[in-house]
Amino acid sequence: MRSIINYLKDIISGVWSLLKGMKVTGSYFFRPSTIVTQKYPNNRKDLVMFDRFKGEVIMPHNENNEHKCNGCGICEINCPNGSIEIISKSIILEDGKKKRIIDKHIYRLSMCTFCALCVKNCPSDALAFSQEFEHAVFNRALLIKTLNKPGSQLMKGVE
Amino acid sequence: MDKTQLGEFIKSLSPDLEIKEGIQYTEVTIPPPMLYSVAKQLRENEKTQFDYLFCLTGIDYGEDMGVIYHLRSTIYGHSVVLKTRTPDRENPQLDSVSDIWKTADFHEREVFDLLGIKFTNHPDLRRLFLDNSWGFPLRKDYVDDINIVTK
Amino acid sequence: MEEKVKIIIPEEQQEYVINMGPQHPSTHGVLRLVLSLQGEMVKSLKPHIGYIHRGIEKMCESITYQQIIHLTDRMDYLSAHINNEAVCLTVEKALEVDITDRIKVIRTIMSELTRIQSHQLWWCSFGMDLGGLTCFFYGLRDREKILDIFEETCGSRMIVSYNCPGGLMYDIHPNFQKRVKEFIKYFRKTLPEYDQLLTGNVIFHERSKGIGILSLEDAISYGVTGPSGRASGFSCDVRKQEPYSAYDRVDFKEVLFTEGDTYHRYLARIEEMRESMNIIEQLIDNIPEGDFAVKMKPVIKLPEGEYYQRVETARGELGVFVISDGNKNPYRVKFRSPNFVNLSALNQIAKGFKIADLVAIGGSLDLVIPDIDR
Amino acid sequence: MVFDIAVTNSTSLSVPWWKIFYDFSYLTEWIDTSLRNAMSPFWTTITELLIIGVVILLFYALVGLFLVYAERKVCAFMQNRLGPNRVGPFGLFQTIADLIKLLFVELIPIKNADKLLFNLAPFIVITASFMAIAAIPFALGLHAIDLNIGVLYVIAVSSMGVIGILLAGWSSNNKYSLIGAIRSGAQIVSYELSVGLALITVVVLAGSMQLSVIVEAQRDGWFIFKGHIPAFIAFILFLISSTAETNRGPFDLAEAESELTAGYHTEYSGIKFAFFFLAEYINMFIVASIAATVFLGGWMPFHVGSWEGFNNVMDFIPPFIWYIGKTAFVVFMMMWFKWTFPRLRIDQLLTLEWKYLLPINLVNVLIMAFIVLMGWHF
Repeated sequence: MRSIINYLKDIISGVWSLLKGMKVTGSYFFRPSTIVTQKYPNNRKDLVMFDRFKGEVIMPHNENNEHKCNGCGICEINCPNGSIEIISKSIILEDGKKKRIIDKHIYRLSMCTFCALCVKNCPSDALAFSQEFEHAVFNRALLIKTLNKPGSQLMKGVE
Repeated sequence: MDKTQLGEFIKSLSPDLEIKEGIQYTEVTIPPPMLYSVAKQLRENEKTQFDYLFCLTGIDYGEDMGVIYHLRSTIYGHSVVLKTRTPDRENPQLDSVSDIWKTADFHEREVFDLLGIKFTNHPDLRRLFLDNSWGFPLRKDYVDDINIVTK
Repeated sequence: MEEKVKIIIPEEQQEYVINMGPQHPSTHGVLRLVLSLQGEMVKSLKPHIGYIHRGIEKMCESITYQQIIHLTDRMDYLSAHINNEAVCLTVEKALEVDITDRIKVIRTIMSELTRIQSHQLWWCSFGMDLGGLTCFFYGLRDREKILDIFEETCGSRMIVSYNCPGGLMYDIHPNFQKRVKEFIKYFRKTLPEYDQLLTGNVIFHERSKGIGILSLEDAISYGVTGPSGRASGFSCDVRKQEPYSAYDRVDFKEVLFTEGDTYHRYLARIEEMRESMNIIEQLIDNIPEGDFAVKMKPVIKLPEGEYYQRVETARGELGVFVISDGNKNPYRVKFRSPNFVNLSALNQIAKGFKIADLVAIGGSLDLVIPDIDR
Repeated sequence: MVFDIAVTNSTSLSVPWWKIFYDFSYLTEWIDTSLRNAMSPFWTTITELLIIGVVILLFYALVGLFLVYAERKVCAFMQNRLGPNRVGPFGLFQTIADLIKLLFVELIPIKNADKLLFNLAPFIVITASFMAIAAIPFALGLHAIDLNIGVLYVIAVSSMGVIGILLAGWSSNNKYSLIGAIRSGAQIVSYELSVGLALITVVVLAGSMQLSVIVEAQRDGWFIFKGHIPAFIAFILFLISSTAETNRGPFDLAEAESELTAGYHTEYSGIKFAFFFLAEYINMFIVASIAATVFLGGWMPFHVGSWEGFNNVMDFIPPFIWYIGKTAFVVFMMMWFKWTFPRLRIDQLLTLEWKYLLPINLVNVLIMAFIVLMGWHF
């Protein structure tokens, strides 16, 4: 007799536990307000990333097309993957002195691991992260970027 | 037992062992032929009972090949480091401790795979990560012109 | 004339060998298990690993200590922060740097958040392994809230790279405390749902109780740590044994069971999420003022010697063993990764159970393959 | 609407057009007489068979597409997701897009597969489900074939699908598929018993196996209410065992994607895979309609004893809608099961059948027989 009672008890407690699970899923089914997914490409306009989001490394330029990078190469040394390469050139200043300035700051997005060592260690705060996250391109060569804009100059007062 | 007591105790097991008190652990240097017997003693002795091998590292010292065992006793909570090194680079051989600590099975396979140290009496000594055609990448004289890029 | 020879293999030697993986939904990555079956019963299994072996230990020998951080992120990507913390603690211990209390507390909070999100993802995938697909989405939904906290403070969601030798990369975001408190409040409400959906479910009990028993002796001998080891009664919580960061100033209990089956490995993780929330609640309101990073030299050179640091990741004990010869690059770095060791016990645990049980056991060990391969 | 014009222009249809929604026999008889007027009896039969075939085929495809869509939406809502929302309004045409994709997908030939059986298997599966649909009474007068052993026929035909699954698993020359197929065989052989016994409980109550008679007997009350507790238990048992019989979660061991990747249909691609996929959903529809017909009164409206007004309002809803509503309810229950529970293990599945469902079923049949003998039902 006891075994029959246990048998029935098993069934009832089992069914009860199943019903509890069904309550959870069922309650979400009837509450569409709890949906968390978004219609991503449609909500592109009002999608705001956090301001610290590490999208890609950029070099901010001001309105006079001036940047802060003096080509010291610390970012290149710090980069663990060799995704940064600095090509510098010598110019002759007005007073006849030679000076090495940056020609191209090459950044390979395809190799970047977003460790932020370059941005953090830059002595003149020339680098920053942008909030851009849609990096897909059709040609791999497009992922090699030159960060300083053409014709840009070193900002005054930055050495 | 604290570090000093442990060192003294292990010294009493065999006078050949070289005991050094490190920053964190007592470090015992063992000549390769004694490795297995000392390990077994440390595992089975009532006073030490090192039942948990928490790390097994293979090292290329340049001339020697070495293995470092980190042991811990879950009963007493003390730890010890065993070090052994063999000067034979071509065919380094050490005794396997995989029948004392089962976890050594995988660790020794890893060391064999990456450093080429053979463990005698290991039940299943095959390469773990790499193909048979690879060299032993963690050795300091390993060269790979294609996959290792240095600036 | 060709002679036909009939070879009769005795029944106990007949084996049905199947390859589980490297592409299989429930190996959670590129793990390959070669199973010998008898009927549906697993007679023996051999793990084949190395499909994503990247040679992190070799790479570490040619980069500086700051740069190691971005590699440890990618070992156990679900406890990225804890891995980084281990490397930083090793370096700080070697250099005998005193880090501020603020760093310690923030690191602890972040570690516990990492642990919760890792266990949440484990819960999703464990539910999915057992066929309850809805678990997957509930777990991910809640994990998203932690990832948002990470994204706001660290700039990335999973591979946080938030630690650096000597402290943290940036200070916490002003919203950090508020968001963490909101999350704790939310998750205290949703965790019972997990219980209703899976923990109390009779089918789940049938699938997990008494399945894949790992005895205490085996757990210690194999070195199975983390929640998997603690379910077998192996007291291996590094946070208790060798408290690092701010674990010595918080009050929490080590979740220990003695049964060592799949169900108790599951319970250990669920309970650990609760303990992690307790730890965070104790710390979140009193983050001390101070610097978020100690000034370090631009080129870190560790004094010659050997340094070992153990930390408790979401899956077990991670050991970082650094041998330095005084240069800016380490001479040898060894990562004693918990998953590598836990995997070695899989054959012992799964022997004699069915394929469906193997899936459950593998799920309950919570393997992360990049951590195994390194 | 073409349909409207045809009806209103006809002189032989004696009732207003909206009446056919309440009794489809007006329409079918009108089609029959107009055909008979136009051609010989032989060709009339042929044409009628063709019409029925095309209608069922269309219905089949539509139900399949809709159920796939419904399943995806239901599970999405249970999982806090939006579900398909790109193709068409609310993603309504998503399954059609998927179908078109599946039609154009390459059929990957399998080396060392048993070619004949490999190609035959999906057709067996789909034919089995196709045959079962013929015997289901959709509405008053909308019933392709009214066999006097309707219940038996449906059970027999719908369990033929397992042959296809076994063939698929065997001929694929894939170890996972074979395990899946063998699991499926064991599962369906066992659960067939429970399905049969659960239906027999109602057959005892109704006194007939003819589906139209069973529906007619529920005019004054559905069997689930009429038959006291035994009928309710039988309904629950039928729900469980039919879920198992259609290989749906939590009993989807034959495909068990986390263990066997996809089980018996691992090696199938393109339209052959679509056949398996479609058959699964149609099988779900069939068992749901059997459950609706046998336990929930088929197309009969919901009546409460002496509430005249209420009953009139219920009568106003066409029988077809009633039928669809009840079927949808059962289908929803099955989806709810699938998306809530973890999967069972194969031995537990068989334990559940032989140790729990079957004994309960047997006792249940006895109790039901006793109740019918004593005349205690309503």
